[in-house]
Amino acid sequence: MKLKNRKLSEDEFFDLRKEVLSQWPTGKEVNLKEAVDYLKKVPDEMNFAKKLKKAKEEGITLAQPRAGVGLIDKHIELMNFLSKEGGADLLPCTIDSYTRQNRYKECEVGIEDSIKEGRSLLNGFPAVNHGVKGCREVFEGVDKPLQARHGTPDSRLLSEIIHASGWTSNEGGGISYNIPYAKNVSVEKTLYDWQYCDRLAGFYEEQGIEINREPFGPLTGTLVPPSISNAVAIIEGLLAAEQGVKSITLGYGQGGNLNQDIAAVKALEEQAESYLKRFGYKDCYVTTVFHQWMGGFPEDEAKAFGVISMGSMAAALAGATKVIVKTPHEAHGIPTKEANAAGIRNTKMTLSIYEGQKMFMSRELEEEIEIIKAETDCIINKIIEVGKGDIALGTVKGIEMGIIDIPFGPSKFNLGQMMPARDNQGAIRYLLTGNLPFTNEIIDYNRSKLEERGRYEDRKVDFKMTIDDIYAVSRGKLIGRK
Amino acid sequence: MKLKNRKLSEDEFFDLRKEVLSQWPTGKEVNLKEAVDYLKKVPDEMNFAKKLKKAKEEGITLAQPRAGVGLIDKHIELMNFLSKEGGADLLPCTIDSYTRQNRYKECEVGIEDSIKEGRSLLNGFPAVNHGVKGCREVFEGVDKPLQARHGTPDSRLLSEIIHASGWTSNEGGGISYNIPYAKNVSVEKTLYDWQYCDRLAGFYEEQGIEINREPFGPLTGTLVPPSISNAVAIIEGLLAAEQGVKSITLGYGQGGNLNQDIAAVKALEEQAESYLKRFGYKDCYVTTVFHQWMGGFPEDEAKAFGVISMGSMAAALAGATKVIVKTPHEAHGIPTKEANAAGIRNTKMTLSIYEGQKMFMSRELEEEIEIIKAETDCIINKIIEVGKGDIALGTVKGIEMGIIDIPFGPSKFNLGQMMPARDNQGAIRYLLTGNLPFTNEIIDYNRSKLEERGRYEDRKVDFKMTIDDIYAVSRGKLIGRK
Amino acid sequence: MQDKKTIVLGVIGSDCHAVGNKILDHALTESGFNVVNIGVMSPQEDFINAAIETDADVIMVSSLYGHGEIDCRGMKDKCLEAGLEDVLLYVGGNIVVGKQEWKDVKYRFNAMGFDRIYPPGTSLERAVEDLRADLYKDHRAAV
Amino acid sequence: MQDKKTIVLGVIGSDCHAVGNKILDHALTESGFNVVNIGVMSPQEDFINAAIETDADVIMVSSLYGHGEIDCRGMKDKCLEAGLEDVLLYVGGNIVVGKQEWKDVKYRFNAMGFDRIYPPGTSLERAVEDLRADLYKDHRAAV
Ligand code: B12
Ligand code: B12
Repeated sequence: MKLKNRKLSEDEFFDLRKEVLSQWPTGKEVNLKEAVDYLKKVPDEMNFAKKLKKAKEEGITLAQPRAGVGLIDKHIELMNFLSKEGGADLLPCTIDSYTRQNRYKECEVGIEDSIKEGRSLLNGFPAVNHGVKGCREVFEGVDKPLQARHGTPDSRLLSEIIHASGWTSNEGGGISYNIPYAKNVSVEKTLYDWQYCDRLAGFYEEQGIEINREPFGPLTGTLVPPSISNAVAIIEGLLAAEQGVKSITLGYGQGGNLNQDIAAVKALEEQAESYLKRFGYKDCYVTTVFHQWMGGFPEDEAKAFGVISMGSMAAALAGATKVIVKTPHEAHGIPTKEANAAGIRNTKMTLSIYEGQKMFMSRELEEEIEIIKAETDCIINKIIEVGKGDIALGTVKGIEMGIIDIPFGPSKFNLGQMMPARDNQGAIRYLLTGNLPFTNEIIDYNRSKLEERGRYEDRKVDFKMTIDDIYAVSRGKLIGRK
Repeated sequence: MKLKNRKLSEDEFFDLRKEVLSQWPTGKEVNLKEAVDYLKKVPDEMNFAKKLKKAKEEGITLAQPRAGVGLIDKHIELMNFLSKEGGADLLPCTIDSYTRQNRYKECEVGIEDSIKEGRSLLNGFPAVNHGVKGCREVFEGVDKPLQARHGTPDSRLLSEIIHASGWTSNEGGGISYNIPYAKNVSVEKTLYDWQYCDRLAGFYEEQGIEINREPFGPLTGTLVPPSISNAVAIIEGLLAAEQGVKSITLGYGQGGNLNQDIAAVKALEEQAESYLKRFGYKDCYVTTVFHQWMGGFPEDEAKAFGVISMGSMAAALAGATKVIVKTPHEAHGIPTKEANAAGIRNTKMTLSIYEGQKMFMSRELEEEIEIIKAETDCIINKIIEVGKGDIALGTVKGIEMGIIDIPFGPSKFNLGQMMPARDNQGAIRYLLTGNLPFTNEIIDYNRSKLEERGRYEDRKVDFKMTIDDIYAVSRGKLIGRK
Repeated sequence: MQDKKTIVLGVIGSDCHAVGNKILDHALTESGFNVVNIGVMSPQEDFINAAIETDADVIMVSSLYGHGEIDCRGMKDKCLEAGLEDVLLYVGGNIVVGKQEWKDVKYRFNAMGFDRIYPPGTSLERAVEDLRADLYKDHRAAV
Repeated sequence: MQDKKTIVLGVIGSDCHAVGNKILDHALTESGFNVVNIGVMSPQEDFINAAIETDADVIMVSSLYGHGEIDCRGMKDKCLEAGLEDVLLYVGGNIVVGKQEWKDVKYRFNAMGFDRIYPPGTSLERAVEDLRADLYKDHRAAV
């Protein structure tokens, strides 16, 4: 493995491919030629990339839930329920945690036990074990485009199987599916493995089949400052583009301050376009995804609905192409299909009220966009610098150095010296910048915003603030006031 | 009865009072002197006017439900449930429909039947029948300020009883509790009767007791253009101020277009202040109330929660002093106390997320404020003109002439020639202006906004649009597209 | 062409909800019925008098505000007394207080002599269909 | 002053939820306990080895992601085998798949040998109180 940010040659790709497909017996089911033929027959309205493009052109925001259970028939039932009773516009297949760790043997046990006990013991759909046959059964049993949503550091085999099965979108990326989801996996390794997944999508693109790729925007979902997640999203977008990916959906997890949330989505879209152009990727189509609140949820369902609607509104007003939907069961556990559908209906109601309504430009919005862009530029430029122009190498080094530092990231490769907190309006700011390559101006700006809150609450600006902020939403507030 | 917009003299007031108190036996229970003593002992946090003032100063939005049942103990239980389980900041006593028609005998039957059947057969709390004794029992049994909310054309006796019982706020007004709520009651009569209610509040003010008065903002709750409801609110505010009312809460019912909703609240507050000043009422304290969507609701509770949150968010961003809360049962019937509390919790969650966040000024917001103000000025100035400077007389004449014309108002005194519809962004515009005294510019502006939608949908701009718009929200959309 | 059937339309009791009434009027008229709209806040007597005067085929009662159950009591008897045994009695809106089991509600109003009882959220198409089915034996369109 | 008690803290199985773990670490340390945090994605063995090495008084298992029931099976037996019969076993987080009846969940984990089982949304104060009650007979503060 020699990581470098350049498109894998066909030889390299097909070499790696042999090994990948042998990781589990179902790998044998993947026949690229046959898959291309299969995908060519997928109608436009079942293609994820095309549906996103259409939505963006029409200026509407689509709703997509998260959901997945262990068995094929149950999963199909679940998907159709969410489509019909919920009104989902796009469907997910949330993959179980064993598959995410490539522990397919344990999946096998989980599948068997689920059959025996008549309830899903797996927290998602084990797509690799079900293979192309099973995954096509799902695809052919539903009426909306499908995407795999997981959190898998090495999802090469998974990607092979899902795309060959007509699932035209794959979530993840070498940073976003590592730092928040893994402990011991090196960044070099995940970047390399995700190059493969991107190359696979790029390969299909070369055959005229549009495959959508979506870096996981919210990261740890916990007080992530927009410039951190935007920088990661843009970097992963650039890495994907290098491998030939054309349909790129960049994500952002709601922070809670409306002005900041809208600024973040606007900054993300604009900067992504401009970086793609700067690096010469000309025909990429960028869409955006807004994640409803990704941190700890309130237990009360009425309050949870408030948090859900609030996310839908922000998504609509920001003009995001799609929104990922939470459910009233979020604080408790994996939702029933009814709770999941209720979350979608709530979301769709809010989205359709705000259909066609956008947040208008104000001085404050402009300012927030500027600060997010400035911070993001600092990060990305430094990553390029330490990578000596290679953004993949720069990322490996940059994470080590703390140029990218993800709050509460479980990975041992994450520096963990950055600490966020909310300012007096609830916007997420940098409490400690750790090794983030910010200018003094930016550091002072963040500090002064937090000092303002400190004065208002008559408290010290310290880690206690962060902790209080982490709990706040689940306790019915945005800001963890003293 | 000779209506005139001038403060009732003490003689006139006490003359009328004799007759008022004799309308039902409980009238005898009201002793103004004793009531003043009672009210002087009401602690600040139980005074409606003071709590509103404090909220406005702190920049927060309070949540108030609607609720009322027939029997005293059940009503106290309900109030405490909404305060404790819902987190209501202010409490209501929604008055039943017989009391609203001064049909106290039927109330008596309703109370007896409710006792017999063990469930409330009345759709609200019959405060007059329960008298000062019963109403004080309620007041002393709850922990938040109380307001009567009703829809009573002649609420003079009701007002006497509730204020003497420690309820420090009264909703209603001579236009807003007539046109949407009555069929045959003359405007002259209701204006006159509401002068009495205002004079009563003014009397208490003279004794150093702050009583809050709130004209009913949303009127018929159905596609009311902001300038209509703002004009009515401001006029009722001026009429109240003349009678000595100092704490005035002006209301607006959510339309659904965020920009228009926020503009409406801002225009309302600013114009009210400036009209009050213009007419020499100097020490009034104006607060605002935002009503969550007042039209037909979706039946699905998940969707209803979406509509509810959307209203809370607009209220918070508009900086309204309080928001009136709907419930997930709205489309079905009077809510259970659990559903009501759930509506409040949902609202409070959304409000606290947006606490301290306001909508920033944009060119579009400025423009919308300007158009609402211009329309409102046309109406109010014409009312003053036809009243030859007397705004009470002008109102009577103005309604007759259609200078004020409330869509779908059941009153036979309402002209009913104005017709509203939504524009392409969902803002409520004038489809037919009837006899509204608008400039050609305003008429053209409204027309062009609707023509834009007509072109977009390729349809005629006509009453079919209005009908489709009326159903839209209950069907999960804001705009009733073709 | 069949002859136009006449419907007396109104909102019963002290109920001021006017929007549905105005739309029903509009829609039924558009569907070819002769609509006699007595409007909101109408006592039972006004429905019955209007039905007699106009030789109506159907009385459509709306009740939204929750007192419907009280307001509709005895209406069928009054119709019978007035010789309106052939006039159909429809009721719809939010006819009881609160969100109740629909089966029970329907049962209670059936027992009170109503021919058709509609839950909240009933579409106009549904009402028009039922009217046609009830009024024209061959179920053909009204006009 | 009583001696500091030692707690082994970690998130079991393939579970990557790190936020609660970091906060528990911080809060328990602040409350005067000696915290040995083995972090996320920890197999049963890591908990047990850490407990042996540090002579721990309590093992606090977190499970958030839904596979807690599978991941915790047999843990008590392994503790006994390792001679940790006196070490208390706590578990908390979102320990089962979905929103289930808490009574049943508690019963199942009790049967698996856990001493204290916490539902979603448990406050840190509650956990600290229980620790003090279980570890110090006189229920006094830990420091
Ligand atoms: C943030 C989050 C994430 C982040 C985690 C980032 C990170 N690395 O930490 C991301 C987005 C990566 C994520 C991923 C996943 N998540 Co997640 N996640 C959440 C969420 C929203 C908040 C968790 C959190 O940080 N809360 C804040 C902290 C402070 O609270 P806490 O974690 O609950 O811990 C406190 C208490 O539980 C208690 N406690 C915890 N353990 C113990 C132990 C003892 C002994 C005691 C006394 C107390 C105690 O004290 C802690 C501190 O106060 C929850 C739902 C929720 N709670 O709202 C879902 C949730 C935990 N996740 C869930 C799932 C399923 C997943 C995924 C498997 C799949 C998916 N749907 O994407 C993956 C996990 C992959 C994996 N291998 O683990 C489910 C679990 C379902 C279930 N149990 O039925 C939840 C409940 C959401 C849901 N309803 O579906 N998740
Ligand atoms: C707008 C509204 C108001 C406006 C009415 C303005 C006006 N003058 O028209 C205002 C704000 C003034 C108002 C006042 C009150 N309202 Co109101 N109001 C509503 C609301 C939100 C919408 C009603 C509406 O216009 N819908 C749109 C129209 C098109 O639909 P519709 O009225 O349902 O009519 C359609 C169908 O029902 C059907 N239909 C109706 N009748 C019939 C008959 C037949 C035979 C058929 C086939 C079909 C049919 O066809 C109609 C056209 O499509 C409803 C709740 C809801 N539905 O969301 C509450 C609601 C009807 N109101 C209610 C109440 C209690 C009141 C008040 C008593 C007290 C209060 N809480 O303020 C007062 C009434 C005072 C009085 N004396 O009547 C309750 C009734 C409770 C119950 N039944 O248990 C409701 C259900 C709200 C609630 N959940 O509490 N209200």
